[in-house]
Formats: sequence, C-alpha cells, structure tokens
Amino acid sequence: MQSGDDALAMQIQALLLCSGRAMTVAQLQELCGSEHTVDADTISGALQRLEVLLEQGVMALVEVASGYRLQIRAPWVAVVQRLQDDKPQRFSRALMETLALIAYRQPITRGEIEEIRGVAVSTQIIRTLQEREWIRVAGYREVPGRPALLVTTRQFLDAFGLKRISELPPLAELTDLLGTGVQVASE
Amino acid sequence: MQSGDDALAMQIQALLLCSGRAMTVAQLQELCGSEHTVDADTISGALQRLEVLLEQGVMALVEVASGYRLQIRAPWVAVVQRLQDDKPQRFSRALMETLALIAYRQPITRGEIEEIRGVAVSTQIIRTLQEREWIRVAGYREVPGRPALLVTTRQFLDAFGLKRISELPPLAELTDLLGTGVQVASE
Amino acid sequence: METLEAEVRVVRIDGQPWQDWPEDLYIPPDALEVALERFEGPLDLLLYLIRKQNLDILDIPVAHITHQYMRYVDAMQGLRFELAADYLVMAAVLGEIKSRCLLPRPSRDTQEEEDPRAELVRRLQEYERFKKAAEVLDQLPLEGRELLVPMLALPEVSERSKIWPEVGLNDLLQALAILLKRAELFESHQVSREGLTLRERMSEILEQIHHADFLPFIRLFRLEEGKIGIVVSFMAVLELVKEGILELVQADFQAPIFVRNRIMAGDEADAIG
Repeated sequence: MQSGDDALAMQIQALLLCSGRAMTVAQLQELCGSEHTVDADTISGALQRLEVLLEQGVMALVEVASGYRLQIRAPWVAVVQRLQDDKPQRFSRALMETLALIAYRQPITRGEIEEIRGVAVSTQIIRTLQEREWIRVAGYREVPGRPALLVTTRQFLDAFGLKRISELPPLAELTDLLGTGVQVASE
Repeated sequence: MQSGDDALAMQIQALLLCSGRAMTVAQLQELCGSEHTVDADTISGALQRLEVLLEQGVMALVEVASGYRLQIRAPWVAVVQRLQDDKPQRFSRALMETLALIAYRQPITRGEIEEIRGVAVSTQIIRTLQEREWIRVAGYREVPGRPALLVTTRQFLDAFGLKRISELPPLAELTDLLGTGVQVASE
Repeated sequence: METLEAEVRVVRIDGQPWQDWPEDLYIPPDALEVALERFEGPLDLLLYLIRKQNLDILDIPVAHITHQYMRYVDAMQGLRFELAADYLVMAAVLGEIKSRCLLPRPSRDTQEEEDPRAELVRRLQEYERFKKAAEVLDQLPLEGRELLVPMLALPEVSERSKIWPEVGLNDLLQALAILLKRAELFESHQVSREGLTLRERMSEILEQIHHADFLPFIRLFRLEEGKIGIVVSFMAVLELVKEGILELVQADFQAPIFVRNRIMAGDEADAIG
C-alpha cells in the first residue's frame, strides 16, 4: 500500500513529532537505519516526500539551522497560542522544593538535590526554572559526569523581593513556620 | 476545499499536537470557539472526523481518562523509542505490587497494603507514586492513627492509556495452593 | 517442554543461575541481600518454595530455622532489620501452624475448627493475585514507554512574554519547610549563618566572573567588609577552586593573580538535560 519512500517519510514524521527538536539528516540516518544504513540521499528524498504528504495538513516540515522540524502552519498558529494563556496554574511542590534547595544550598548539583529529596528531579523542572530565569548553571563539578552546578539568579532575588541571598530567613525559623498552619498533606 | 467539519477537526489536531496531553471536550470547546461558542456535539463530530483523517497516518486519536489525545501508532513506536537515550524505564516489583493493590483495592491504607504483601511498604515507593501523580490521598480512615486512604488518579489512567478503572485487566482468580504442596487432607 | 520447565526453575541473580535456594524459609546471612532483592518478602519466598520446590509447609524444620534466624538477626545489627523482621515473623507463623497441627484435637471439634494452615494459605493466595496483577500492569503499554504522545513546540510568540504562575517568598519557604520536616536532612551545623554567608559569597563571585570570565584576584575582596569579609571571600574562592569551577592563574612570580572561569560560556544550555 505504501511505497518504501512513504514508509521512511512516515518514520521521520514520527521521530520529528516526538523529538521536540530539529534533527539533522545525519541524525535521521542513524535513527532510521536499523540493520543496514540508509544513505543521506534516501533521507533527503524521504524528507521531500514528507513535505508532500503533509501539504494538506496542519503541520509543515521546515528546515532551520539545526536541521528539520515540524511546526504548525500559519492558519492554526492563532488557535494554538490560546494554549499558552491556559498554562499558568501553580508550580508543583516538586518544583518549589527544588528551587528552595538551590536557593539555600547553592551551588548544588541535580544529584545532590535528588539525594536530599529522595526522588528524581525531572528535567522538566530544571528546564522550567531555567526558562523562568530563576536558576542557571554556574559551572561543572570536576567529578565523573561533570554534573552542572546550579545557582539562583538575580531575577530570582527580584522575584522574591530579596536584595541578597542572605536575606532568606535562616533555616531554623522555618520550623516555626511549619508550626503555624502549614498543612503538609492538604490534598 | 475543506468542509467546516474538516476545519474544526484540523483545529483540534493542531491543539492536541501542541498541548502534548489529553484534552476534554469542554476544554476543546473553549479553545475552538472564538467569537461564538461551539457546542459539545460539534466537537464530538469533529473528533470523529479527525479520527478518520488520521487513519492512514502515524498518529491515532485515543480517548483516555482526561480526554482525547494523539498517540503514535504501534508500528512507529519502536523507531521513536530509539530517541530515548536510556533504556525504557522499568519499575521495581515492590512499586508495581503496591500500585496494583492501590488500583484494584482503592481506597486502601498503607497498613492494608503491608498486610497483603507481608512486608513493609517503603516511604520511597509511596513518594514516587505521589510524585508521578499516579496516586493521592483521598481521605483518612476514622480509626486510631487516622491512616491515609490511597486512591489512583486520572493521571494514572492516562499513563496506562485507560479511560476508567474498570478497564484494568481483571484480577486473576484465586488459585489452588493446596493441591501443589500443601496437603490439607493428609489425615 | 522440559527445557522450559528447567528454565523456570533456575533463579538468576546478576545473570548467574542460582540453584542453591533453601528448601526451607531460612536464608543464609550472606545470601540475605540477594534474597531481599529477589523476593518481595516472606510471602513471595514462600510462594516460590511452594510453587517451584514443592515445599510442604508442614515439613519445615521450624525449630531449626528459628534458631538460625535468631542468630543471623543478631549478626545483622540493625542492617535492614525491618525487612529481616518480616521473614522472622513468617518463621514464627509457620512454627505456630506446625505446633497446632501436631496437637491432638478432640474428635468432635474437628468439624468446626479451621485447618491451622488455612489462614496462611488464604494470605498466600491473596498475595499471589496481586503479584500477578502487578506483572500484568507492568506489561501494559505505558506512557513514555510504549504510548508516545507527540508534542510540537508552540510557535514562537513575538516578544509576548510567557505567563508564569505567581509565587511568593512564603510559598518557597513553605516548600522548604515541608521538605525539612519530611526528611530532617539539615543537621544543625549546616543551618549556621556562616554556611549561608559562604555560599552566598560563592554565588556572588560566580556572578561577577560570569560577566567577566577573567578577573584580578584582588577584585574579589571588599576591604570595607573587614577581616571576616575577606576571610569569607577567600574561603569562597578556595571552595570554588576545589569544585573545579574557578582556576587561579599567575603569569609570573609576584605577578598579579587572576581568577579564571574554567567553564566556557555557551555550553550551559545542554549541560543539564
């Protein structure tokens, strides 16, 4: 029913739909070839085919600096942007705890945060905090894996109305805060 | 070129593509209707139309507990999985047994889980399940100690691609242990 | 068929077949760690023994096991004691069952009295059900594993800044307070003011060097802060050097010392992922 080209084009489509980033021909070659390698021309051909397949749809295949990616076509951009207004509700407890640990223990690695919290810290949380410009990578610890050292930023201080990190209340005072009506398991 | 139904179906497709999660008919109603509202039946019709439009493609429209979402069709899953650097995650047996007990016996207390499993349930496991938002505390049993009653969440159903708890595979029948090694009627 | 059966009987530990599983509930101390990993507790072990080794729970030499258990529980000195305790309880249950089976019973009561093993069998059956349910659940397609939900980036909005949830300092402190209460992780000496000042200074230095890449060592000190301020700054620099973030360079003997950021700007973005 489908030609070989179509099958490859659809493989590429699936990859681009889930990768969340642009991909180069070389990357696609590596991912599409299972037993025998696919040559670059075949990938280019499949990309052209994909462009045609998508012609009537909501997505377009575009080439950007870092490769090819799928994006929403212009007529649907306005609808899709309504999703953004939908987003902000609350930051998760996991995010707030991660932020608090970075604030008080900076510079700190993701591994150290995980150790203290006892659970994995999702990449999403770190990314959101970076996107929010509340944290940044200050360097790397010179140990195997070179984990990134996270610190808070000036924007973080601004957001929380602090002039400097030392204005954060000492940890000892937090215990009192807990005493005064913070419900731990409210949900 | 496109009928009105197709246009709405494609709007929905664009929304689902960019939200990356399931959306309810009500949410879609709100996002699709700009000046005048779209009624729920129209959305349902457009969803059916979208299902047809996607038939030959790499994505399928599926309904889960929190609404409708797009999923990569099975034949393309393997390719996409190559994108994931680390091996697909597997959970510990302890975690899966705990989750199974909560799913099939909800609401259930930690003590009851421990009684059935014959071992203590680690706080780590409960925390991981809560962090994933697969379980939550639905209340407290009115007995001494007021143990928390654990239930599964919509996110749990979403994660396993289910619409409701009754879609879980049925529990196995109790099997005969007496015939194998334990002879009850030995006298 | 026969090979399949043989396969089932082989317990693999770290890829190595393990054939010396006990014929009773006693686990030798050196195999305990392995057993704790392999079995989800005494019910699981007991099920395995009944299913795979045809263990007759009546035939277990309970006194012997109990004695051994006591010895190794002593030896463990609290190491994962709570898990060992579960196994110990099971040995006690088996002992109790056996003793009740051995006791002569008045003949007219036989109708009413429950078989002493019934309760244990009921528990085993119940556990086995959920053990299977867990296996079934584990085989279901899972989001992120077999169920893949596509997601495209939202089109870039021209300078319309993203809308973020509102957060106050109090939210942050509450999050930390909850974390503290949960884990009780900070020991008192880490709470001290000094630690915070040092870390704060480390951050400030990083901030300075972030913009410059290269700074005269002397610029990191503020004389108006007095002796303590200078000591703290000095310690902060040492700490950062120790962590491999900064490097001290000196072109020549007695030349000014410079502090260099060892991390090239630019590779920040993909560092965390």
